[in-house]
Amino acid sequence: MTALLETRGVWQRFGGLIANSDVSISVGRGEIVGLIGPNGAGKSTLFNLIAGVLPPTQGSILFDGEDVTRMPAAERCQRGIGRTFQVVKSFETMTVIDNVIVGALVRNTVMREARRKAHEVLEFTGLAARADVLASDLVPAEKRRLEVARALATEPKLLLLDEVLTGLTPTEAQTGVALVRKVRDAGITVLMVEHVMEIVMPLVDRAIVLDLGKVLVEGKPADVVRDPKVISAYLGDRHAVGA
Amino acid sequence: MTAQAIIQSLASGLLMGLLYGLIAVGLALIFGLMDVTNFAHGEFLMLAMYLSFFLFAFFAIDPLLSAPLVAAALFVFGAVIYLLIVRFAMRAKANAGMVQIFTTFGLAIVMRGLAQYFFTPDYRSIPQSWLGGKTISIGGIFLPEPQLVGALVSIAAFAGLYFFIHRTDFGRAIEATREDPGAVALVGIDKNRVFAFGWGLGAALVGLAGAIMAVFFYIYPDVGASFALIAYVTVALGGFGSVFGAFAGGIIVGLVEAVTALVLPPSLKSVGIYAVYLLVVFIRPRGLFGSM
Amino acid sequence: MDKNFATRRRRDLIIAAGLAGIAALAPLFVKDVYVQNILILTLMYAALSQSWNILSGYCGQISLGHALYFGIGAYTTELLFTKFGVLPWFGMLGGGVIAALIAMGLGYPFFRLRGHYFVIATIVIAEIGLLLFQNWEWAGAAMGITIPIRGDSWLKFQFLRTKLPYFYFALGLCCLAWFVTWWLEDSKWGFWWRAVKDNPEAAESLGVVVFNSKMGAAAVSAFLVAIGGAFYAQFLAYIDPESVMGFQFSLLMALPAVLGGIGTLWGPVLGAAILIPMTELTRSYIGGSGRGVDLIVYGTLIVLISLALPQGLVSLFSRSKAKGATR
Amino acid sequence: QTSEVVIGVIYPFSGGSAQQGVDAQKAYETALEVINKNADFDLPLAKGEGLPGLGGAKIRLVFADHQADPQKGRAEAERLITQEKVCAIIGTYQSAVAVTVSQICERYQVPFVSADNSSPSLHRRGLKYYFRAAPHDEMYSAAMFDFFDAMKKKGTKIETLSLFHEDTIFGTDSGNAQTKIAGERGYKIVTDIKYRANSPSLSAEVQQLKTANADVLMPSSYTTDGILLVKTMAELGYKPNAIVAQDAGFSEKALYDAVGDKLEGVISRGTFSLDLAQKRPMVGKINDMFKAKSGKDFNDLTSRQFMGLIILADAINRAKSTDGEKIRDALAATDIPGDQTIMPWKRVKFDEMGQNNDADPVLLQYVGGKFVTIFPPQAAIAEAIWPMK
Amino acid sequence: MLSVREVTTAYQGLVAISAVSIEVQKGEIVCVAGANGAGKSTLLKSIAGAERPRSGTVTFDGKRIDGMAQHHITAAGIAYVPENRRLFPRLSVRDNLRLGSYLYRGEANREEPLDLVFKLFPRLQERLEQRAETLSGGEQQMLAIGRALMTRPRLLMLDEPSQGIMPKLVDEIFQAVKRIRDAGMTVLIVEQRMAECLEIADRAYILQTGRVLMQGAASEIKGNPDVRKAYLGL
Ligand SMILES: Nc1ncnc2c1ncn2[C@@H]1O[C@H](COP(=O)(O)OP(=O)(O)OP(=O)(O)O)[C@@H](O)[C@H]1O
Ligand SMILES: Nc1ncnc2c1ncn2[C@@H]1O[C@H](COP(=O)(O)OP(=O)(O)OP(=O)(O)O)[C@@H](O)[C@H]1O
Ligand SMILES: [Mg+2]
Ligand SMILES: [Mg+2]
Repeated sequence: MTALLETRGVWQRFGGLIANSDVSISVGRGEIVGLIGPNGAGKSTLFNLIAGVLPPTQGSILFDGEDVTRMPAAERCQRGIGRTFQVVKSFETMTVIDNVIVGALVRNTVMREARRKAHEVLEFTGLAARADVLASDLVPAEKRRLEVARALATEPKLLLLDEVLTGLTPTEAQTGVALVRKVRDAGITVLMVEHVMEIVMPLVDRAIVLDLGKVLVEGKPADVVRDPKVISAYLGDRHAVGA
Repeated sequence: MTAQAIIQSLASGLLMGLLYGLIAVGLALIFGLMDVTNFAHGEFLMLAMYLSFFLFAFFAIDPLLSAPLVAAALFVFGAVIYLLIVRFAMRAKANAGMVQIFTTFGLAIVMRGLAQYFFTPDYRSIPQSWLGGKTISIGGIFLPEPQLVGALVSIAAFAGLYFFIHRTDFGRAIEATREDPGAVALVGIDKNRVFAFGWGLGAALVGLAGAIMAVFFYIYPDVGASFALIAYVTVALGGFGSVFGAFAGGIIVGLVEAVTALVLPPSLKSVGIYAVYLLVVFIRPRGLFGSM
Repeated sequence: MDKNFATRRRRDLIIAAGLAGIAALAPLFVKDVYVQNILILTLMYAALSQSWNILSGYCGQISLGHALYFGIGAYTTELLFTKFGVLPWFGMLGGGVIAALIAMGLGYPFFRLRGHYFVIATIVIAEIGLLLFQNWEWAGAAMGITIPIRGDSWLKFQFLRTKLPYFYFALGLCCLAWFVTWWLEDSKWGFWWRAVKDNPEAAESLGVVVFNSKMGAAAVSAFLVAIGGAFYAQFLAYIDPESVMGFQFSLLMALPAVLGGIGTLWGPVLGAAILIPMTELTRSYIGGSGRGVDLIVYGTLIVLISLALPQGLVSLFSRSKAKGATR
Repeated sequence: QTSEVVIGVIYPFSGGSAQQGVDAQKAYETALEVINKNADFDLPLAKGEGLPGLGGAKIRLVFADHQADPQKGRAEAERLITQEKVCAIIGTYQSAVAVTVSQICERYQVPFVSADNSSPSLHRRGLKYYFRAAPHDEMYSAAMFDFFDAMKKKGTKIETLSLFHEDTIFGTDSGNAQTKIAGERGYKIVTDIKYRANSPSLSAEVQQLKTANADVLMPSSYTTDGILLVKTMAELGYKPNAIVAQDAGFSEKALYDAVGDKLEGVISRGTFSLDLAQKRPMVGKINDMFKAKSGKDFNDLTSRQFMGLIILADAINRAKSTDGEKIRDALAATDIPGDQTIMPWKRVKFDEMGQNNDADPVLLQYVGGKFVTIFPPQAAIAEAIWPMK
Repeated sequence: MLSVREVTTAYQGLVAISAVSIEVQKGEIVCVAGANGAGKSTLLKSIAGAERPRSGTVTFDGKRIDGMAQHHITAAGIAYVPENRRLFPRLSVRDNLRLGSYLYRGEANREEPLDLVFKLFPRLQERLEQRAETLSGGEQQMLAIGRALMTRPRLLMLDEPSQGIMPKLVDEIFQAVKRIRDAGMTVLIVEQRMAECLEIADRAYILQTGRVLMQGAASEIKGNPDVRKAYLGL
């Protein structure tokens, strides 16, 4: 079976700065893939390219067997790419449930259906109790959860999670990890960015490390954390010992 | 049409453009840089013109001499308006923009009403002043002195504002306050002081414009209406956040107006200005030099 | 399912029906034509503002150039009527369709613009429209168009002896605009619009085609406003560019929604109910002095209302519950 | 018997033309004083107090603000008729507002006296209750061309004309009338500039006028644009041979206060002249009454407003009733000889459309800070100075 | 140095922290931990003057600062890095830093702390002309801390500084905090990564639903079995 997502030699330049250079990765169906790498390595930029916020300077992106390189973001969402934003972008004047309904409308044109779906997703993500609160009144951690809920409501095939589990106590993070597993079990492929190794490493099937816009290493999490290049660029010595 | 007539048109257009720039420079600060909508800009101008007029009528102070006085008075006025009204309009969480539009719109109506109440709706003008009616002729091209002085003041005002915004900490504080009024306290800035000062300065610049305008334009409570829209277009055409943009915007507006009047019926000359605005933002959605 | 939500929507509908019913009976008690005139204007501005609210309140594209569509509705109707004998009812529809098409045509370049750039573009385009009509000889230029009086008739939508038909039409238009808003509010479009207003980038990532959403809102909004313009022309029986396309109309369409609560279902109606009578009464009863006192009073009220209730008059109703619960 | 007769007065009291409204208010109050109090003038109703035909009833005026908006004008007319129970309405300065106000008056069968609107189209709409005692723009324009013809006979070169008019009803109507007559009488219009009222700048327009340099410049502008026009002409070094203005701004004190020094010799059409005071002393006395209230001399607008109310009151007096239809009939039967007015008119008598065709316009020239009548010959007290200064 | 007594703060009537008291001594690093929504951020906001406490007192160097305007509190020597950073998005990195030293404008040595900032976060030096909004998440965090240092605080308050920071840098940030303390500042830090935080902290407080649940020396807290279970995930 072909990969669900594939990027082929993708470049992204911002003026003189190269945020992604020749990035070729692929994500198979049903996988949870971790995308890690130093701050400013170009992870969020790659997400933007996959989700269609901007077209890559060079290279192509294939999703579900189709070339989506020039496809607008909205259309990619309809094809099944769901994403969250690292700097959360809630619809601030709308309630939590209404935020999620917007996502649900992609596949449910009947309002009643969309609303039902949205409630379902809120239950699933544990936000049900906050359904009628304005998004602007949520605390940061809740807003990140709302990002996930909204993206899930679009019933994606591929879900891009950009640091949604940050700012949680380890105990809370475990709930988050369980949630991601549940998502995968529901048949959704996950590509996630996360800096907290204790969370990502046990969770992902495979890890891709970006550094300075390039793919540095790729492989099983256990191997990746031992890779000296990864340790020196990203993890630091302490984690080398820890891992 | 002779070459001389065309040159004359362009020269008049350029002078007029600098004058539009002068009227817009205060707006470039308040609206362009501070990002606060001020629908009463025309009425600030009206107030400044009346002040010049009364200083002339009662104390025989020439508008050129009284310009600093008028600017100072407008500074106080602008700061007070900010502290009494605009400050509260900016507190709105959602649709703060609309709240600003309508509070300042209400303010504009009140100012016109007050002007009519106190000054009567009569048309006033300053018949005799140092510059009034004087004109220089260079090879058959006439350059009216009030506009020439206006042009110089305009250039000076823009240069001053540019320096102030880009070279002083206060200028940066103004930009920061615009970006996030709630965050400037984190670096020890009092947002109200900064913005009150910004409003004062913006109004003071309108005061200068009003003093120059009073030399050759008539004065009545609704006089601001003639200039307000052009001032907005000037700032937006140049691009929000750019002092130089507003300056260039003014010159372009003046020249376009002059050229349009050569090719279209003059009653349509502002169509030329508006069309150029639409064209520019169609190609560059942030105006010519805008950063916002 | 969501019982709260469903009951709220039903409650809105019932309240609206009740208000419309009461309004429909108003002429039984209000015989004074001057007051009737105020009622008609109030209903008309409520309808216009409700329509404006669709594009600017819900979808967040602040337009201060809706006078263009108003004028187009008025001019289409009257040009068709006086030049070609087309009944105003068809002219009205035609005007609506033309306005919607123009709104969409303008959407192509305009909807790329953000914030003030967009607002100024709308002001400017309406101003261009005004100037063109002011100079368009065939359409009467500055002289305008006087609608020939042919006696009371529903067919020609013309009534000299009574204002009631105008009243009921305005009421109908107001109900229509309200109902369209009510209906769209809980629809795909309604959600899309609000999403686009709050965060276009996030909306796009959730499958919302931002551009199309704006186009939809612009078309509906312009169509309804043009119907209002056609109505106004028939009601006044005389139009000229300034009196149907002037900037003051653009403001008067926005003002009720802003004062009442922008982007809310009830804001425009509430705002118009306060603002329009206030406008008329201050002018009529203190405007004759010639000293500008009416302007001072009117302007002060606008400043005070928008400062005291930045979220609009509706916040008096909706917030009171939440506040009561917590304080 | 009624002790009070209420008349509605509709003007712009706020907005860009508030000044005209406020001046009009003073003119009407002057007329009111003449009517309601005993005055020794040879004017209808001046002698004795109030309206003898209604048992000495006094007139009361109700002022309403139309803000230059036809809709508001109409609403105010309706309010005045139904709430204030006015028996007639007078107004309105802006012609566009006169259109809707006169329609409402027609509908309620209340006479409307169009005191100062000069658009010719107004009286041609077949309205029964519309009356205008003053000339309209075609009459005014004809007078100007009569004057040109006379000057030409005397050997003055007048061949080319520049028109300069604003883009409102007033400006357009005036421009159209001038174009039409010029064509009929063989004058060449070399530039016809329509400009946007209240423009921030007129330099492009003046540049074109200067290039054309016609024998006569004929502006139709209100005060604001008039001031700007004259200032801009001076700044651009354009000194026209002659200016013959369609009144409006060119009869306003404010304009001469501002730029009078540059206007020595300007000619304006009008329908009033203070010169008349030499022949008819009451004109001077009434002017003094007005001046006491407003600080200004009567001008073309305010004199028409004054006269309008006198004529209306006279008709009500003769109708001996406040019934609209009776007043209308009385107005239709009006026949006041010219010397019982403050105007240089032959008489006041309305045709079937409500227009007084005997209201002769005059041409006035601004000389030495004053207006002198120079045309028609029977009213003239001086020869025209041509070219101006 | 800082003493918070019985502070209660509420949002639109909803109490977020109630009667919280904490002390910070000069030269200490104090860590505040707790679950999501426990009120940690609210506590910092109440000290910084971003929220006005409903009751209770806050004293800094013996002076009462509750009720003072926020910018005055900053000027008094408390720098606060909020959770959402609040950078000036369309201004450059350079301007953001320069605004940090606004209080010292006109002084010759206003740029003094810049050395420390660049030493801690060399990345910022490479990005001086870039708009703050285009920085990566981690870079923004560095800038926020850097800007706060530019105000030359005596007390630095950090709200979850490790959020979104790569592991290598997390350690560096905690080391930086130590260095900042060694440079003479006092630090009050809110963190979820208690393990790392407790390593450098002298004392710690644990908040639960708006109240102080536990307090004590860092080592003590770290050894507490309840804490290990509930907050360290061990
Ligand atoms: N619009 C832009 N203009 C200029 N530079 C940009 C822009 N967007 C991102 N960058 C730069 O590109 C680089 C990659 O940024 P990106 O946000 O992809 O990093 P990241 O890997 O997600 O980092 P983090 O883990 O800190 O979030 C950064 O150095 C950033 O400053
Ligand atoms: N702006 C606000 N409006 C209303 N309620 C708020 C607001 N900010 C916080 N709250 C509420 O106050 C309580 C405490 O919030 P606070 O942000 O202080 O928690 P926290 O401990 O910092 O959580 P986190 O670990 O998620 O940052 C929460 O219940 C939250 O819902
Ligand atoms: Mg990132
Ligand atoms: Mg927090």
